[in-house]
Amino acid sequence: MLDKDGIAKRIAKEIKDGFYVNLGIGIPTLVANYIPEGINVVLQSENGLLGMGPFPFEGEEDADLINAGKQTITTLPGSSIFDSALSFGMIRSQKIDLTILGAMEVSENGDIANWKIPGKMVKGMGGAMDLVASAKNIIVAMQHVNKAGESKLLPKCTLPLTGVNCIKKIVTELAVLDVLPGGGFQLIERAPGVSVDYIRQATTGKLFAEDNVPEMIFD
Amino acid sequence: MLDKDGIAKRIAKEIKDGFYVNLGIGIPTLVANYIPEGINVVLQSENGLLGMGPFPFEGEEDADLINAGKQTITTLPGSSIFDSALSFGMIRSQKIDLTILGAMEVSENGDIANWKIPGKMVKGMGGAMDLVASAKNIIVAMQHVNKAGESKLLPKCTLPLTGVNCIKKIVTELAVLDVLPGGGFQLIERAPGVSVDYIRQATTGKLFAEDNVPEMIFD
Amino acid sequence: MINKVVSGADEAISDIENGNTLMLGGFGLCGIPENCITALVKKGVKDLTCISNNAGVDDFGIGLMLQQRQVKKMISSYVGENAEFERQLLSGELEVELIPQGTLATRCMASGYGMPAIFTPAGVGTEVAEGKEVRNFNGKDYLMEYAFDADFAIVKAWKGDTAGNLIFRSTSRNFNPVMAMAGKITIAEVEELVEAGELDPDHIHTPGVFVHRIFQGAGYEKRIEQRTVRTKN
Amino acid sequence: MINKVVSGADEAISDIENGNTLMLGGFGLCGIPENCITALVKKGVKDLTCISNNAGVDDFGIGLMLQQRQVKKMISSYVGENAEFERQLLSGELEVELIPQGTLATRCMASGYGMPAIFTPAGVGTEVAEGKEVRNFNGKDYLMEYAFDADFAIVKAWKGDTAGNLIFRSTSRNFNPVMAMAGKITIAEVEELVEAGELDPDHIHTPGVFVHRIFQGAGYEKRIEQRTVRTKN
Repeated sequence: MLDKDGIAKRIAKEIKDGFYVNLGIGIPTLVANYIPEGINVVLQSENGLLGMGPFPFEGEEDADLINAGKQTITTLPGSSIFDSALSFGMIRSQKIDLTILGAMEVSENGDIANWKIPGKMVKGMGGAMDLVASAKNIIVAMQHVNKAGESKLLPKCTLPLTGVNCIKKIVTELAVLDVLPGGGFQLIERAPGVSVDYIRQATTGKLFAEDNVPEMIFD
Repeated sequence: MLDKDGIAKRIAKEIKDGFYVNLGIGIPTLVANYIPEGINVVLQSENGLLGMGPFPFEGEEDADLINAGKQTITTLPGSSIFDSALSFGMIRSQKIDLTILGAMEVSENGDIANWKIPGKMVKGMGGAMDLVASAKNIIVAMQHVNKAGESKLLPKCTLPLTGVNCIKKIVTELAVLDVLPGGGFQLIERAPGVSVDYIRQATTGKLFAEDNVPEMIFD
Repeated sequence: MINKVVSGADEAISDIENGNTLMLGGFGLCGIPENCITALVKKGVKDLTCISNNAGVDDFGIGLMLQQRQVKKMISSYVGENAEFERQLLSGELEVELIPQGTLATRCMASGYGMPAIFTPAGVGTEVAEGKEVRNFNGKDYLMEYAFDADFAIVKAWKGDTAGNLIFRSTSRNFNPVMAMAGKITIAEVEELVEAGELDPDHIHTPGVFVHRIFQGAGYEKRIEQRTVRTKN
Repeated sequence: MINKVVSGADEAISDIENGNTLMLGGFGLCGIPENCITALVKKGVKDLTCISNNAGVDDFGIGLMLQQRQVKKMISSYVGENAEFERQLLSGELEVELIPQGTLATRCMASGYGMPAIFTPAGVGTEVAEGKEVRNFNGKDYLMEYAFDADFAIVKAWKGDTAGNLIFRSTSRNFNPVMAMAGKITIAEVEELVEAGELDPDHIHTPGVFVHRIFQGAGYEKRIEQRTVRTKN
């Protein structure tokens, strides 16, 4: 079973050389720490930056330079700044190769719910609806089950949707799963020491698994 | 009867302090020479410039700095450069207070034709259709009659239209005329020495004239 | 050149009235018009509709206007950092309309570009789509979203000149340029105001034609919302 | 950072094929991609559809491609400066689609912004409106115009860096940034190519994400179409 950094580390393997990537808040942010050596990646922050760097050194914070999570950050050589409309323009025109974000629920047909729980204070969708509606490749990073022990991989989302038919891949503490074009979750890899049966029990949506589903390999 | 500079000079009196103005090719370009002292005006060139200045001094031409007529120009202090989309964005959102352009024909209801003569090589409408469709205030600078001696102020345009119901005012070598909201040309001023009858003969469209139409006054 | 300079925030916002719709630039607390917000609180104008990506924090930004119950309605994409906001929302004192961030930005831009409506796929198939026209282009569904209509846009820039030209600094640019284009009246406060001619025309982000009033602000706090750092080793 | 540098114009355009649709930046002869045009003439690729505000002059710019009969169709707003163009048009060798200049620019922008269509009042009530959807917003009619779909966009910038970021100079900016956003593949030639990190991120007009290939051009003629001057007295 993976911890959050393990999930981030596994997702980082999906990033290819030359990718422009948008990382959501939470586990997705951690992915930046595990991008393999020699892979050139540009991180987009949807508040208006391409070429996001690491956090600043103490004392070098700049109030004018933050990411979409409102954290102080830095820029890397070759970065560019733009306004919010152009930022979502490049998202909408699919110039961003990969979006990684968290979710409360994902359904068999790739629907995602991650912004609203009825009865709770709604904070807003931020840029999530724009990202999931436009990105050509979306990976969800999340826990396989919620705090109540219920599966977050469902036949149909129960929470208000963020986007429909958009999620392609899910990485959890238990597994890597693809969302099949015809519906259903295809088990691609198991976390070290986790059995297919265990994953099946934690997955309420339809799960497809080949005979010998490999364990994840970390270098 | 006015010459081209006279028409330009008369139109210049319509420009108010603080106006952003777009000047078309031909007589409209001459208007810039007659903007009264103490009137602050910013000239827009739709290829992407606010704050257009006069032609450069000989030897100081810059191939990268031209107006919409492809002429070498200069910028004034406070000018700004932008791309073609933003240029027409500000035109469309009516940030430009006044557009002055030439015409082949204007109709009683403010339609304008100025881009195409059937049977002749068509060069294109350039930015004229955008300008006339969006500007809140448009003045046409033109000769009252064409080379064949036919009126250019008509009940209905005979040439392909550039825009409909958009022209508010016309200044010719003979007169200043307003296009009435209900249709028809209201004679506002006569050129020095030109009679109302003469103007009426040169105007095929419906002409309204009060009893004592004043002569134009130039300072 | 046309001079857009006013004496300060009080003069700049003097004709904002109860019930007006305001756009306010900024992302979180980054790039917000601090001086104008202070002046709005002082003026005590009420029943405002505020279009702004966020609603500030309890004691800064739009949060200061919320404290004084000056806001009737917020139109935002994310409002999570404000307890007073939550209290007013749950008690029914405050109305909120949540909009996808890209839709918010593009509806501002549409206004500045004179486009009455735009198409975006954001929100298709969700409750955001309720009551909206859905249109299919090339096999993909889009929502038609309308341009915003705001009485005033209030933005914060880094530098500006007397002709109203604006230059923004780093990610404090965010919503400021698209809102600057979209106000019936646009008010810009800047950290440094210079004479027309001192800014390079090629570097200007917002041409002066969009800005009606400009002034040099004072005492910028530029509060950091999430101070995240690493340590040198 | 991702490196977008190619060796030169020949490599940059090597996969452009007969029948492709190209966007070409520039306004008149100002800001045109001279090196790529030379390379396209050399390559001899044919049956091109060219989206460009103008068609060059007889012996420069797109005029050079017209001379070689490489262009099947021009999509422009104004094509008045070119006798060979007129000859081919009248003889039926060349097809031309004339579009209002703002519509042309906005259809490029729409593509870059991922908006399948936009609304503009330009051309309402004229022959430009024929066959197009007219829609009324707030009492005013607008035409619905579609985003362009171009195989390649070829632009010219002043400075660029290895990450593909572009800065334009003066009015040679014109259509270049909106086309740079709109190509399936975008090729940029620049007068000066620098290392990533040498350009101020706040000054970049076109972020590198839109640019797929970049190279430093050579031998720019930058011909002036209408040399207008005044004399010192």
